[in-house]
Amino acid sequence: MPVYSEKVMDHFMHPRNVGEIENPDGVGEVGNPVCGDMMSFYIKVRDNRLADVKFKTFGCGAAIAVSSIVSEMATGMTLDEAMKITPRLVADELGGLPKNKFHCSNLGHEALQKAIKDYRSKTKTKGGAK
Amino acid sequence: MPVYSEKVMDHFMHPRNVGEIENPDGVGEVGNPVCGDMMSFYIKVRDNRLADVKFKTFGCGAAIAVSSIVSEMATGMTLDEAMKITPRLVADELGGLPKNKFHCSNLGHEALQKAIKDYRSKTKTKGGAK
Amino acid sequence: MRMVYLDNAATTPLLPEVREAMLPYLGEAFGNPSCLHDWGDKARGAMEEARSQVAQLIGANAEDIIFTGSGTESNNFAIKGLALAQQNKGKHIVVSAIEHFSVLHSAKTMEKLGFEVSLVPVDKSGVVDPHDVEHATKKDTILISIMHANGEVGTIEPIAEIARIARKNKVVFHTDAVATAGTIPVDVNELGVDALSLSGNQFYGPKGVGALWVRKGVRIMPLLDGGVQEGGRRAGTENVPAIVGLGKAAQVAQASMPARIKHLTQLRDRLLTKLPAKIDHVVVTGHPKNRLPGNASFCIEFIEGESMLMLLNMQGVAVTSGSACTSRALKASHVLIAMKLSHAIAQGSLLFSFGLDNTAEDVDHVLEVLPPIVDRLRQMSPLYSKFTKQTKEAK
Amino acid sequence: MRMVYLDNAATTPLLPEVREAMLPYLGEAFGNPSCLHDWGDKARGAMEEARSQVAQLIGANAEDIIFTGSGTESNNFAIKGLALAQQNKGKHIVVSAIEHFSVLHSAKTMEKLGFEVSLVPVDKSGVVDPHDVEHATKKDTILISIMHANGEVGTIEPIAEIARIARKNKVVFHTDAVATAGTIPVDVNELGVDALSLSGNQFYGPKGVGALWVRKGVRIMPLLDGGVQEGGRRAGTENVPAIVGLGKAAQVAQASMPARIKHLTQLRDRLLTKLPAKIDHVVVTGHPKNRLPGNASFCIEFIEGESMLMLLNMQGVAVTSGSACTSRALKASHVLIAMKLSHAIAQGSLLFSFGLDNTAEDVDHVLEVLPPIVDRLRQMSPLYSKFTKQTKEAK
Ligand SMILES: Cc1ncc(COP(=O)(O)O)c(C=O)c1O
Ligand SMILES: Cc1ncc(COP(=O)(O)O)c(C=O)c1O
Repeated sequence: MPVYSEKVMDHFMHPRNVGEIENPDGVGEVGNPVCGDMMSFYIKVRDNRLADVKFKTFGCGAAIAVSSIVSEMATGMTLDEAMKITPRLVADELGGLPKNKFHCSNLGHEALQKAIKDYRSKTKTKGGAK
Repeated sequence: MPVYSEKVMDHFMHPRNVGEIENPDGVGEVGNPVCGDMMSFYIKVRDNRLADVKFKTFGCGAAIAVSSIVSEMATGMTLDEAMKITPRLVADELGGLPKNKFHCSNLGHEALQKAIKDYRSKTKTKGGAK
Repeated sequence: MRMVYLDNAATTPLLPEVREAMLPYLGEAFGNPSCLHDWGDKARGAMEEARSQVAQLIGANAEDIIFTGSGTESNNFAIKGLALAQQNKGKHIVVSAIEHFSVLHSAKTMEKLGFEVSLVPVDKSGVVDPHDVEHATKKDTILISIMHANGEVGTIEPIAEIARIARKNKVVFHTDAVATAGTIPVDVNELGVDALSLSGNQFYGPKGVGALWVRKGVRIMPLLDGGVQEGGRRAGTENVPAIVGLGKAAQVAQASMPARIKHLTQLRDRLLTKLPAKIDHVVVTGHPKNRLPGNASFCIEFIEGESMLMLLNMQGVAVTSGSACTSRALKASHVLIAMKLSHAIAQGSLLFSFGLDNTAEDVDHVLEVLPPIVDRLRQMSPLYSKFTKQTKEAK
Repeated sequence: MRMVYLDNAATTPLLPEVREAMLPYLGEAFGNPSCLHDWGDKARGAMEEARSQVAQLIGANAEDIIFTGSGTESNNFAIKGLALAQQNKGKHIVVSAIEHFSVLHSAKTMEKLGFEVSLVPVDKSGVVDPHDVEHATKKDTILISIMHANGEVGTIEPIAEIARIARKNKVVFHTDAVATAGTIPVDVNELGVDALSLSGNQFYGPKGVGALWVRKGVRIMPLLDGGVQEGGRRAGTENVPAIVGLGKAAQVAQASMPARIKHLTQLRDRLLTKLPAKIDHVVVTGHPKNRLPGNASFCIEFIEGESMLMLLNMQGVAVTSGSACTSRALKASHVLIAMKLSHAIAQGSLLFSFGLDNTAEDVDHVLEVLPPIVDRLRQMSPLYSKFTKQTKEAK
């Protein structure tokens, strides 16, 4: 097996928040099959906080664990807090990631940020936050 | 051990005709320490035949066995017969020699021929065969 | 838990009789074959017997077998050593796009040294078309290297036909037979090649040993310079126990090859036919017929290989995947891409490679544990949800 | 017949505990360390433990150890790989005249590829003068390689001093420690080198495995291209059992080094002092003090090595000789010639290399059986008869 931490294995085996949100407030998609990892994040926003975060991921164990932990970390955060989640933070939260998995699979924060930006751009055009 | 035939081993372990001849009729020396083999052949001639052949050899097992068998083959031969001993004949008589030993160590015939030539050149100057 | 090893393409276990044959050389018979005393003699004798055994396996003369440290070394030696030895005639090398990296990357190194390399394509089944090789061959072509079979998708290449082209053009022809020697019949003269690589750990012999056969009269430059071992063509104290093991493995392989092929083909065909019946959207990769007896390779659509492999491992099943994440090179298998599969599909590759110890129950175990794993990962997959939505919309 | 193995410089037997450590990896734990399943994990774990053990032996970081297939491969890798990686800075290489052929011939290969090679001489004891290295070093020197000790004559070189010169000149410095690692203390930082070769079969580890340590930050080109094993620096399925054995041998060597050195030094000194007392016209070769603990090397004048070696073998004694006839290259030892010994004397070389199993009785056995052999061959030797005649005449 790849040299994954216990936490990575736990999130890979029991990923939290898998799924889609019907009528999401924002959606973010990153990655591509060339690299081998693709993630779609779906968010529900209430009072400028992430009330619900769900994801779907195509990818290796690391990609799935990253998606899962990002969804868990982000849930309940304000949008600004969530925008500050970095790959380093994600990897630390997971107890580390193998070197060769760091870049390609550690895309969860990007997908989340994309979803938040999607939400923000929509609310801007609608003219006001929920 | 080098891949020597039984015959080579026999002649190496029990070399025939080792030694020098006092007042030899001919002496032949070949080889040098760079190559690793040196042979000195001493002959006694009676009625145009090799009545006695002795040798001293510095060298590997093959060189010693070659010297020994050449001395054995040559003893009793006429000088002309002895001059016809070739490296191939020597190697065959020994049941073969390892490839890398063929050239450098298979110098017995040369030493013998040199001794015969030495004898012939001396008798020429003295003006007649024994 | 039932433990099922289905990764025999990565490496095979040692046969007990091979291990037995090796043990004396890990014990009292530890001599160095170059040495001129009894210890050396014993080691040298055993090594030469092994050389004959390996030669027999491939219909060759023992003196033309050069022992190496791996299949990879054999391939590096062949590509670099043959190219350098023929460079006065030209600097062009032809290899297929699906060669093992030990061939492809060696060719790349030769490019850096001023050689030119042409990659011959393959069709959807991974087959090299001999005409393409002929097409790629130029006046200054000095070396063609096409593998006998690809270990990843199992496809067996038309080596004898390609050899005829090489011979017609007077080009030295090497084949990487690492995936075939000891597994299916390999005869250097029937194949008509000039050089051939093989490796011990692919047919129940030891790791750390391979061989390169080079036809008498074909020149090759050493890759490992130093002492005069292996006729001056491969320096270094010989790995006697491993060489002895390789010889024994070759002998056993030759004797039991028909039975082995029959056994492996049954297992392979069972999985090849039953898996696509159990799981939708599965692509069988490689040639449907001309394939290695133990090779059942697939791409499972919409999901990625490493995650399947990890979940299979949790169920005691050991397989491999040519997907980016497992290769550590983080690229989808160059073999599958050369076969024109999309990256998304190539990422879902799974290779089941059967060995002598496997049984029909092992196949059935896979058929039982894999479908729920695929389901689970597809439920997580954005590609799968897109696909199902599109299908619904299409209806 | 008493069997006395005194050729430990050629290869050593496996320690029983090393063999024990290897056996599981010749059995059930046969996995390929690159594979992402339990079999692969087990093999990888064992390999990484071995890497730590080898690193500890030489005071290095585990991640800087690259496993190879032999000392010869390590040396080829070092010379070729380091030179090619530094070639943008220059193309000049400095090596000593008494390096092992795996270094010398690799340097020769680099010459063919357009590099320039300088050979540094040695003195009569085989010692490299650091000033000569400094002298040979030029602006475009990119690599210096001087062996830690010469296995044939036992001389230990002043590596730390040479390393200072290399560092001052910003030149990468490699040392061939095949004859020393596991035998005497070797610490890469105390030595101050940038790269270091070692080999398993020199210190009671297995054949078929070596290592190259390369200091972090020093660039090296792979010798074996292919997969991403060993961090992409040495491709090929790893020889796990041999690697595990190397690790174990390193661990045991480190723990028992002082006792081993003491034991070997006693045996060596016994032979070094007693043999010349028993046989006339014997030259002790190598440095009188700074020499490998198990190395007692001589030249016996007026006779040739192979014939001595064969007759010793008949008496159960296994030794080696650097004579032309034993080398198969048909040249007298380049080491002895570099030490300014005449060809005639160099042809009479005999190397006794002691190992852990040897005893004082083994030395006494040699002292008993060798003199009659020498007598017998001298009686046959034209060189000896010339010498005795001259001596008589001189009187
Ligand atoms: C076709 C082929 N060639 C070469 C190799 C390299 O062999 P090794 O890793 O034993 O060096 C492999 C390995 O699986 C292979 O399948
Ligand atoms: C100093 C030195 N370097 C390199 C080697 C080569 O080692 P191997 O033959 O194990 O490849 C030897 C072998 O004895 C040696 O003594």
